[in-house]
Amino acid sequence: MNEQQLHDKLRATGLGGIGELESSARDPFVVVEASVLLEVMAFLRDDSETAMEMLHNVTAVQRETGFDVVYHLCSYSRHHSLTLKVIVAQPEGEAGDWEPAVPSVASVYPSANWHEREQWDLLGVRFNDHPDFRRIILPEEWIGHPLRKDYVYPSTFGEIPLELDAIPLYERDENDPPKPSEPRPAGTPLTQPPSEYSTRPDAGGRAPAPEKKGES
Amino acid sequence: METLIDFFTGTLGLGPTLALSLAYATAIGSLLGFITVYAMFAIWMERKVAAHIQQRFGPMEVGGWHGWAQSPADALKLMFKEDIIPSGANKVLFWIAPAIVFCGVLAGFIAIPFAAGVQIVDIDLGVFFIIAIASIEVIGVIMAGWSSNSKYSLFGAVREAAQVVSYELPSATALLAPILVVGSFKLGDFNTYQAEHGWIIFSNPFMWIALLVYFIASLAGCKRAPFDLPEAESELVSGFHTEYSGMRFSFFGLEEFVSMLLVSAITCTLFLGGYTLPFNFLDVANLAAPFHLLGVAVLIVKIFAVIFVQMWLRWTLPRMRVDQVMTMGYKYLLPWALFAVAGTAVWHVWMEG
Amino acid sequence: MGLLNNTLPDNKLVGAVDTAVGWGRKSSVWPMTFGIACCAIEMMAVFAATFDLDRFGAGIPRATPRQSDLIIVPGTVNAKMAVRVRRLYDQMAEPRYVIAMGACVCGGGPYVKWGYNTVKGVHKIIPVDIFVPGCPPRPEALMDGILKLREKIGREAVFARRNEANTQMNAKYDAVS
Amino acid sequence: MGSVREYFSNIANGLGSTAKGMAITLRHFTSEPIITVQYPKESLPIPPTYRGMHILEQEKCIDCHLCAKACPVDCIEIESVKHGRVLEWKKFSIDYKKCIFCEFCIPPCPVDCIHMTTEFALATDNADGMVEDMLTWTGLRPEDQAKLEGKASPKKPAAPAPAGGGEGDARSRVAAMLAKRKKEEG
Amino acid sequence: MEALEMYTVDDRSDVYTEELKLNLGPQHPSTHGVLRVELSMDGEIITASRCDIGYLHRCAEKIGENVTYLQYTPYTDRMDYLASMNNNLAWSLTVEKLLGVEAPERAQWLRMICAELNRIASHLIAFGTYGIDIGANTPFFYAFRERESIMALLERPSGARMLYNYIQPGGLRRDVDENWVTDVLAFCDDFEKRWAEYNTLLSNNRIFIGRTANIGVIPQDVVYACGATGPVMRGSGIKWDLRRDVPYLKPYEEVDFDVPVGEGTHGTLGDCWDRYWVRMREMMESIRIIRQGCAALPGGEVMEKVMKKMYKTPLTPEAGEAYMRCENPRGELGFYVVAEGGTSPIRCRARAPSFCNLSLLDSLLPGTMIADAVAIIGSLDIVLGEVDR
Repeated sequence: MNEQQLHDKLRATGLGGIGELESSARDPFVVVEASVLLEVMAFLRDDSETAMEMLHNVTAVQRETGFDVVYHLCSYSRHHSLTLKVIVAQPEGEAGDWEPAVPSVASVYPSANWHEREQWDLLGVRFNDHPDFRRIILPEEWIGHPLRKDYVYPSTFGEIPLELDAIPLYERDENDPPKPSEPRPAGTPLTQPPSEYSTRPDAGGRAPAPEKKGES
Repeated sequence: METLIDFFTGTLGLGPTLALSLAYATAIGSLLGFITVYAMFAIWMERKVAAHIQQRFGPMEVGGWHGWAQSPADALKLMFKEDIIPSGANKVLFWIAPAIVFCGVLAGFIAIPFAAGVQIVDIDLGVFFIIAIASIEVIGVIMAGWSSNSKYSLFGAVREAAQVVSYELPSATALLAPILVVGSFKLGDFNTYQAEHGWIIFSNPFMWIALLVYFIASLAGCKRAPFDLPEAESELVSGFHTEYSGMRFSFFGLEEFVSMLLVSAITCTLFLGGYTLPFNFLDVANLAAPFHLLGVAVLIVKIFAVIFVQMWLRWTLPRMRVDQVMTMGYKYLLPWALFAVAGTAVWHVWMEG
Repeated sequence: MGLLNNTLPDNKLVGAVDTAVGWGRKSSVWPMTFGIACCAIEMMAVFAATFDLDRFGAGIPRATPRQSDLIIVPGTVNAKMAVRVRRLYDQMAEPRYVIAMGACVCGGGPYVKWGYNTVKGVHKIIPVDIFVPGCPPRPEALMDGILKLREKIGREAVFARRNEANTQMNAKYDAVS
Repeated sequence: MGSVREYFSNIANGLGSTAKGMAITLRHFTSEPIITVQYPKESLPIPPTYRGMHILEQEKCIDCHLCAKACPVDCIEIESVKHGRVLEWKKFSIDYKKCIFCEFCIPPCPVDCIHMTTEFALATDNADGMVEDMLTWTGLRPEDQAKLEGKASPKKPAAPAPAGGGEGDARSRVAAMLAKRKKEEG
Repeated sequence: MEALEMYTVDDRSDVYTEELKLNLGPQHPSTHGVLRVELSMDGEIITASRCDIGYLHRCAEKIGENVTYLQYTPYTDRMDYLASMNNNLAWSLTVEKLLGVEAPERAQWLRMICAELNRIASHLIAFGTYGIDIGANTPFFYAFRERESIMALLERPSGARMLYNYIQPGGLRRDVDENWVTDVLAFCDDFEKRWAEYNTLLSNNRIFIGRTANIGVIPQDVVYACGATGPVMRGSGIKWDLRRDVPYLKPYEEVDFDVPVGEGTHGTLGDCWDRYWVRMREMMESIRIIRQGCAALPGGEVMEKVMKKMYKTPLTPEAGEAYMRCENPRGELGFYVVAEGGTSPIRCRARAPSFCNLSLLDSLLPGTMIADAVAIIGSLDIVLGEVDR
């Protein structure tokens, strides 16, 4: 079954909140409402015709207007696959550390458990009622979500220097021991300035504009 | 041993007690010297055998030809390593464990006859004395495992206790077969019997089963080849000697090779004709005084053949799991050992009868 | 130990002991089976048959830090792994040597610009004896590094690593572990 | 009965497979050739396309910084003063602490003056000893001064004095390789 | 008989036993890298296990957003560093799908041959280290002997021994030299003899079978539930291989090979031995593919002409996204790239097969012993560079 027939079957179920099939993209995808996501997933998995046995990949993408979470489903017995998208627009009010929330599909596809924990860990997308919701890759006490566009690179993690030209520990002299980085109070945005001799991307942690590097 | 005592009392004219103690001192001193030199050679041999099986060279650059000075270099380095006693460790047990392990195995060499007169004491219960003394080593290993306050070494020690204790049963039963044939426990009698009647291994077909069972049980006894569970390299990091470093660790390394020597010596003496050649070729047992030391050379050649088979097995077979080791010990080795002993008895009664 | 540390006069006898012990240590450097990333595969190739490290006596990789003299750090050390590397280094028995294998641990390597959680060079957390750059360095390059380390060990005095300067330097590291 | 048959088949299978395995290891022990390459004495043949240490043909270089821009880790630093067409070289260093030998700096060069040799032995013991300088001469050569003052430059062959580096270390080997490569082209 | 019952201790309520917390720590001979598994043990039996990964997290996806498309190829090498040719292939195909470009004919055939050679090298390491996990040290050295010849073969065209950066978007870095193909065929003939040797040494060894049969059994629904792919999926009897079912390279359609599947020869279907045996048979399938590939290798260009300029000015594909799945030795590696016109994508996600295969571990370990835990981790054949990215 190709994407179009899959989309018609989805529409046939009568569930609201299923958007148009975006067939112009290389991988046609269907935009789905966050509220109806679980039923759509359960239907796609249990229906004998679609038989989407495996959730191949869960990805969160940060765009200017907000986040969209992309689910790639694939069926091994029927040789077809489908992409679902949940778009979470960023309300104008919050800035900085706003965390989009999407229901977790770990109950339908257990493989989503680790994928969602990784998206939370790296991008800060919260998945509601997830069985075991904590960071998977970064250390527990890590501040911030690195893949955010406005992420500021930390200069130390606890005592460990993370900068290129940080002073090796054995060259530090006793009389001015390194100031332990005081823990950031919860809720305050991550704004500590990069230290002066860091070769980190310019202030604010924003990646340098591409034309500075590539264009000649 | 008697010749030494006569030498001290006769030529040097010392009192009997002084002569006795001097004789024992020289005998045990030479035994210790032989064992350390043997251990260094065996470690080098193991690395070369492993290397050539794996199509590489093994130690080459250290010392002259083919890296002969590799083991002395290891020993020298280990001597000057920092001796770490972990903070949470039980100091006394941690300190004494390697000594007990090494003494347990070393004591077994008292009863081994290297040549006609060359034996420290020909103990009446020779065979069972060696097996009993060699099991003291388990106490040392459990001490090491428990006292070094690390979970991996505790696992190693507990596995060691389960394995070695349960493998003494089949090894002792398997040794009953040659004892039946010779009729005495004294190791000296084994050599004299095999001088006249030829090697025990050829005396009856069941002896081959007894030899195989004893060989496998002895592998488990000295934690080698498929049974190296107590210091399983890939599971328990380094088993019971995880926390040992420097000279203490070298004792454990030495102990493994010395117990291999002890076990091979027993196999050769009981099954493969001690220091006698196959058809009593040169009648080595009762040669003239200086030449009877040829027996030592014969025994050492046989020992190194058995040790080569042990090394060869180590670099071929994977490791067994703890419960598989137990099932093999009780379900496979013990019944076959009993079968071999029964077979030998029936065979000899039927042959004499 | 204190007495022996710094009161040894430099004369023929002490010199001879230094060279003898130096030869012993040099010709039996036992590395640790410690693999982090791609350089660990090239380190395994050095132990394998084609580039046999056992020829220099360094062929028994010990699994525990207690019995190994040399820790080859092959692969990127990130913030979460740095504490473990530091603890491994502390657990090693004293005359211990470190080889930083690979560009990641020599000075950042491929993750030098955008790596937010990688330690740019393991010499920032443990004192390194020999740097072997390359991504990953050829097995021959690592053997070249090990040969240079052997020469360095051979020249060292017996108690060089136990004097005050070394212990103070290590004390400064306690902050991390 | 099944377990008794399985008991004996276990024994037969165990002994049989052990014997076959030991036969293989014995064959390797006795007859298989040893494949070790004894490194300091011999070395594996390295193909010419191997990505090792860089070489710079300084005369051709026009200081266009394209190779520095193409590097994903920015490990090439170039400093030179332009006097019209003549270049006064200050620094052309590659930081092998960062270089990942990905060969992206070779194709963009318009005059094709940077290449990768098969030199790999870069082990050193000081932390910033891994910044290798690729220049064979710094500042202005005599014929550059002559060109600057407009005089006809004397036609003596350029004798690039290899800067620094004893016999043993990587720089001198690279310089020797540069000379050999020039002989092949010339 | 009831006198006997008196002595057996039925209820262990008064017997005080304590759970032992064991750390199969980041530095452990058999965790295939820096994986930490927190085990709580009751004696030798594991009662609960929890994986702790992230010790080799190298910000691959953040770098993806800051580096141009061509410059990201060496970083894909370093994800699954045992099969870096397959990673390059997946990344190049994703970028080509994004740009709508097709690699030339000869490049596609050479890509298939190099990817299969790298698959054999990766399976050889899996075979060698699995032997060490179970305790047999010699197969590791024989496996590395073959791997050295493969690395020498792949070194000639690409220039590096392990992290090749050879397959780049649009084709290949450079063409292979003339007697490369004959050397590859010579390697294939020699490899078949060695392969038979491995089987007698390890695969059919009674102790090895005892250690791996009936251990770590993964039923098929758990495979789908946890998203395990590749040899782990085929070991449980699911006959699926992307190279045959969703051919992402044209040459895979013209080459005939079959997909080895676990049959439960020793013990139940889906145990460690089946996964190991699937990998061993896949090596022989790859040899068949390479032979047919070398026979049908067409001539011609190796790099797409329009893409040659990417070395000078970075590629700038127009806005869009692409998701491409390729069959890696460890499973299906998927790259999901979202581009918005710049020289580097705004999101570059790698779906790593080892990451999903490892999520199986927490459900497999409880109830086994440490020796089995080591065997199970070895049979999943995970690479931490890919798990943590």
